[in-house]
Amino acid sequence: MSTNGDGGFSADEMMAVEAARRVADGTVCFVGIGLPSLAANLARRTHAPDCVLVYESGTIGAKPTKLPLSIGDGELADTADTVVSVPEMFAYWLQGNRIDVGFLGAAQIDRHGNLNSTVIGDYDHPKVRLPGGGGAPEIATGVRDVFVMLRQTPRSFVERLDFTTSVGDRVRVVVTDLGILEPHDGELTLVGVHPGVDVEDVRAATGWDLRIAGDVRITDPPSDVELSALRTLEPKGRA
Amino acid sequence: MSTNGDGGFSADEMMAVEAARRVADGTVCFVGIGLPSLAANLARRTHAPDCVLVYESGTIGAKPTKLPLSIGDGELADTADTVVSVPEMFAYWLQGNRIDVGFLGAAQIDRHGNLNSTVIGDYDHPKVRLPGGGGAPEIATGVRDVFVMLRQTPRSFVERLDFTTSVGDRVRVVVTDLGILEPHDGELTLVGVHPGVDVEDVRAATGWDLRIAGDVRITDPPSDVELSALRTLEPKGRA
Amino acid sequence: MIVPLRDAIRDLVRDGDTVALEGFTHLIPHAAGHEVARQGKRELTLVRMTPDVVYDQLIGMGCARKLLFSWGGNPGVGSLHRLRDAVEKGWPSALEIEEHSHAGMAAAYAAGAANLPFGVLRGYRGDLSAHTRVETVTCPFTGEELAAVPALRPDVAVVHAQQADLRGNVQLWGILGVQKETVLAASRAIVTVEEIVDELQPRPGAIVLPSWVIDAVSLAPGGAHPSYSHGYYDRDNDFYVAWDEISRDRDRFRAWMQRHVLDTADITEYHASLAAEVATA
Amino acid sequence: MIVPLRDAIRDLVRDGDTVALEGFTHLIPHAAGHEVARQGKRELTLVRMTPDVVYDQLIGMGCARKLLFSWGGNPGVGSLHRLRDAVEKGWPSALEIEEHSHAGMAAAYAAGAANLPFGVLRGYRGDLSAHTRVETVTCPFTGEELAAVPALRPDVAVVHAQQADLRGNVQLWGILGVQKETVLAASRAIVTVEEIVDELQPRPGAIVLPSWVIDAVSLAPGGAHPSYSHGYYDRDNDFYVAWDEISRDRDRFRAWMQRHVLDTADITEYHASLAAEVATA
Repeated sequence: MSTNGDGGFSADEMMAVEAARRVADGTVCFVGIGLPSLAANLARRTHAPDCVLVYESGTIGAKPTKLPLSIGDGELADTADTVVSVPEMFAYWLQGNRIDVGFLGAAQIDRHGNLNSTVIGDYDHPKVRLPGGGGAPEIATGVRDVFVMLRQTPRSFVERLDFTTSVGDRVRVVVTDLGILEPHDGELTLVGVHPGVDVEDVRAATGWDLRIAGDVRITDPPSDVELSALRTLEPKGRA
Repeated sequence: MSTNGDGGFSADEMMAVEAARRVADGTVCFVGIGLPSLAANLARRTHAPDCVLVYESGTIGAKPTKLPLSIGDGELADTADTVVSVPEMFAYWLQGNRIDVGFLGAAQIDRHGNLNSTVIGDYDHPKVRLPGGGGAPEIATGVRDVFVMLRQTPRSFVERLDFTTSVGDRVRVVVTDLGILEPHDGELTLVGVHPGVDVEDVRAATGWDLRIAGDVRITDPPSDVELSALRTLEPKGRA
Repeated sequence: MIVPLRDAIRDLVRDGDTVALEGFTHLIPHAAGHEVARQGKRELTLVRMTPDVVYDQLIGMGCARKLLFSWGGNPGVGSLHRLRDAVEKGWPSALEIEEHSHAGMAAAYAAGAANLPFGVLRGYRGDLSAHTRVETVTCPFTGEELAAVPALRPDVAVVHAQQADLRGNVQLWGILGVQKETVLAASRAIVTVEEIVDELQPRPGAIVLPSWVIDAVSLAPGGAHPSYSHGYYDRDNDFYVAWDEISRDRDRFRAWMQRHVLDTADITEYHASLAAEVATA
Repeated sequence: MIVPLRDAIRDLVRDGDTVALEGFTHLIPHAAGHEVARQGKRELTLVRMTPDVVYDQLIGMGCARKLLFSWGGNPGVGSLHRLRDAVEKGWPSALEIEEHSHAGMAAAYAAGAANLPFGVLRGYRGDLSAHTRVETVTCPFTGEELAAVPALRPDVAVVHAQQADLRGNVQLWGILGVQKETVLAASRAIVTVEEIVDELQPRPGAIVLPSWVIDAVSLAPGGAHPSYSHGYYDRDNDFYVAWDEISRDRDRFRAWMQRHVLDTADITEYHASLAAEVATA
């Protein structure tokens, strides 16, 4: 797995740490599986012990001790404050505006933060049929703030999406393996790069003419505390 | 409390027994408080041990040992197969067509089985403001068969309702303290009288020109089994 | 988070608010209702599927401008005399009513909890549709016409529960009514509880309301009386019967409210006052 | 009421039916799905929010004509290769898809359970609305436009639960998913269970489905594998990873299905067959 320079941490770890740092204590997070789950759980294990993890499987206030492999792992229900049905989760909790932050990933993103997790190529004659939107379309419009986590390549950061699975109105930040993008006047703009990454690397990894902020800061590398918390959470084989 | 002749049973008891006799075993009954609850519980205690009592408070499969005074008595929840929320009860179970028989009472009924439990006099300037419809409007259209239980007087059996709380489309039988009415071609018709009651008594107690069936049978009086089951159910002071 | 009931009502219930003190025969928030009366809140729009004794009391004390309801009686006993007096004779003040069916109100609360502007149901046949806020929606797939009710979004939800933990998470069980929907539909939520425990032990049939959907939790043991709290105490059926007499007469009603509610400071004094009356009877 | 799974599938699932084998990562009815494959049911419209391995198997075996879904992947692993092969290359036969979002399907199941023709939600922004059955409804009170989805009313619901009692009442707990709505929305319902007990002991967080909303209950211990049954066994995460390899190749997939499903009589033989393979590996 790729690492940035010789920092002794992986790109995934840098992404998870940078996303976790943006979760304020007490935040109610709607969490999907993989990196978002890693980031949200890391936040809860470090600076945000009272952030609330909500998984779309219906578990509210889950406190997993290890990173779940699926959003439905039994430990999520065992450690939750309450478990509700999936229809209740989407109607009363997500649509009901009870969620502060929702994490999303995707196969493609455009400069406006619109995401594609549905199909590559034509919808009716797809080159690659992806799993689909799942909860994403209504997460993107139901939470207060959307955090996107996505590896940055010209094939994922595209001029035009093959399909718009979810809209970018509420995207506040995009954390990639290279840096940090935030919307300025509705267009994603590079505001930070990770240690060992040049602005030109990020520009080259972007399928559109990337807007660069006046002052691009360099991300703080993961602290020992963050890394050790992260590695107690990660299942064997990841990172 | 009135009794019919010297049968040694009250008019309420006759009504409850006659209604209970119409509950087939295994029937799912939506039950209100008072006489309907008495009738449904009596059926369960006698010939219909597998009839299912559903109270609008959310208790499904309640098995009370004594007659509840309110539809929300704790024993209903303690003895139920499951308790659901009130919105679920009305959406999934009543509107969802899961109920066979619904019992209704009222202050007024007309010849078509339409019922008034809302107001006497003008709605905006009522002579008597009654409690209102509660579950009745959707019980009347959500269950397969509506059983009405109502004491028969010219003031309750009226030519024209002051207010239509629920419609009579699904009314299959009206059990009164005098006899039994069933709809023939959409008009309630006297098909039975209780012991000691004359057809003329019933006609005199009806506010419209009552249609009488060709063969008006005489109701079997409550059996000893029915009466003893009934009296173990009834709280002190009733009947 | 966990505050005295007096402070919760003072800070979260404002004159003119739409307030839903919910409870479907079980866990009726009487203690909170009494505190609303003590603080003399006015011009309230009271919302409840089954307004019973506590709403009879608030209406008789002139706290309400409007009542939105689906069944207004004294369960198992008869009429609510203060409600009738207000509707029929405008005493102590005129009371506007908006009447619905149980199914309609349940759908309206669920729509409010789901942040939808209306609820859909098969219902409202009969005369009520001519006297309340119900419209028709047409199914875009089948062309069927259904009833639509406006979502209920109270300013304040008030419910009673068995337990809260030290962080303000609430657990209630037994008959659940429409309490979860009421809390989630409202802008502000007050929960009174029988007891506060270190940690909630999950119970069969229980629902949990996390602290972050609640604005205030207040300890009020016996706070549902004359209603009941499943697992704590039974329904005081005799009180409901007695209320029929107490509430029939305006002066007797007012004297009762003065003695047992206005002249008591909280739920503890209320229960002591009732006990003293029985003792001297 | 309580019948062998073979009989339940034979009598209640017909070629051409719309069948929802539901389960949201937990309690996925694999044993029932395998029996559908053994009996070679054809032309099915398969409905599920999260079709995963069991639907990959049924699609690869040519049982399905259409798939109605909202997320079709191998959770935590990647793609479903049999689903992709059917959609991208029409193997073994063309598969029509009707795609929704989770929120849309949840609303559609709830509408079906409530006997409403459509569900309402705030959603379906983006391109999907141009490719699926979603319409607009206007709030008659506010004028707001919302999304409407057609109610889901499957011919058959199939779910897995932990327990049934001798009368066929079912209890399930842990992650509840959309199983109650699926059963109540369907014309016929089959429930497989881990065990049959004399009497159900109420559990925290459990839901109960009374026997009178279910057509058949069948004993299938281990019937959720590779999914899990909360309180009975854990999710076989390694199997989901292994499935990625097994399902990539058409011949390897068919050989696997032949050995472990078609050549086994029931859930017990299926587990024995998997164990034997591990032993000889």
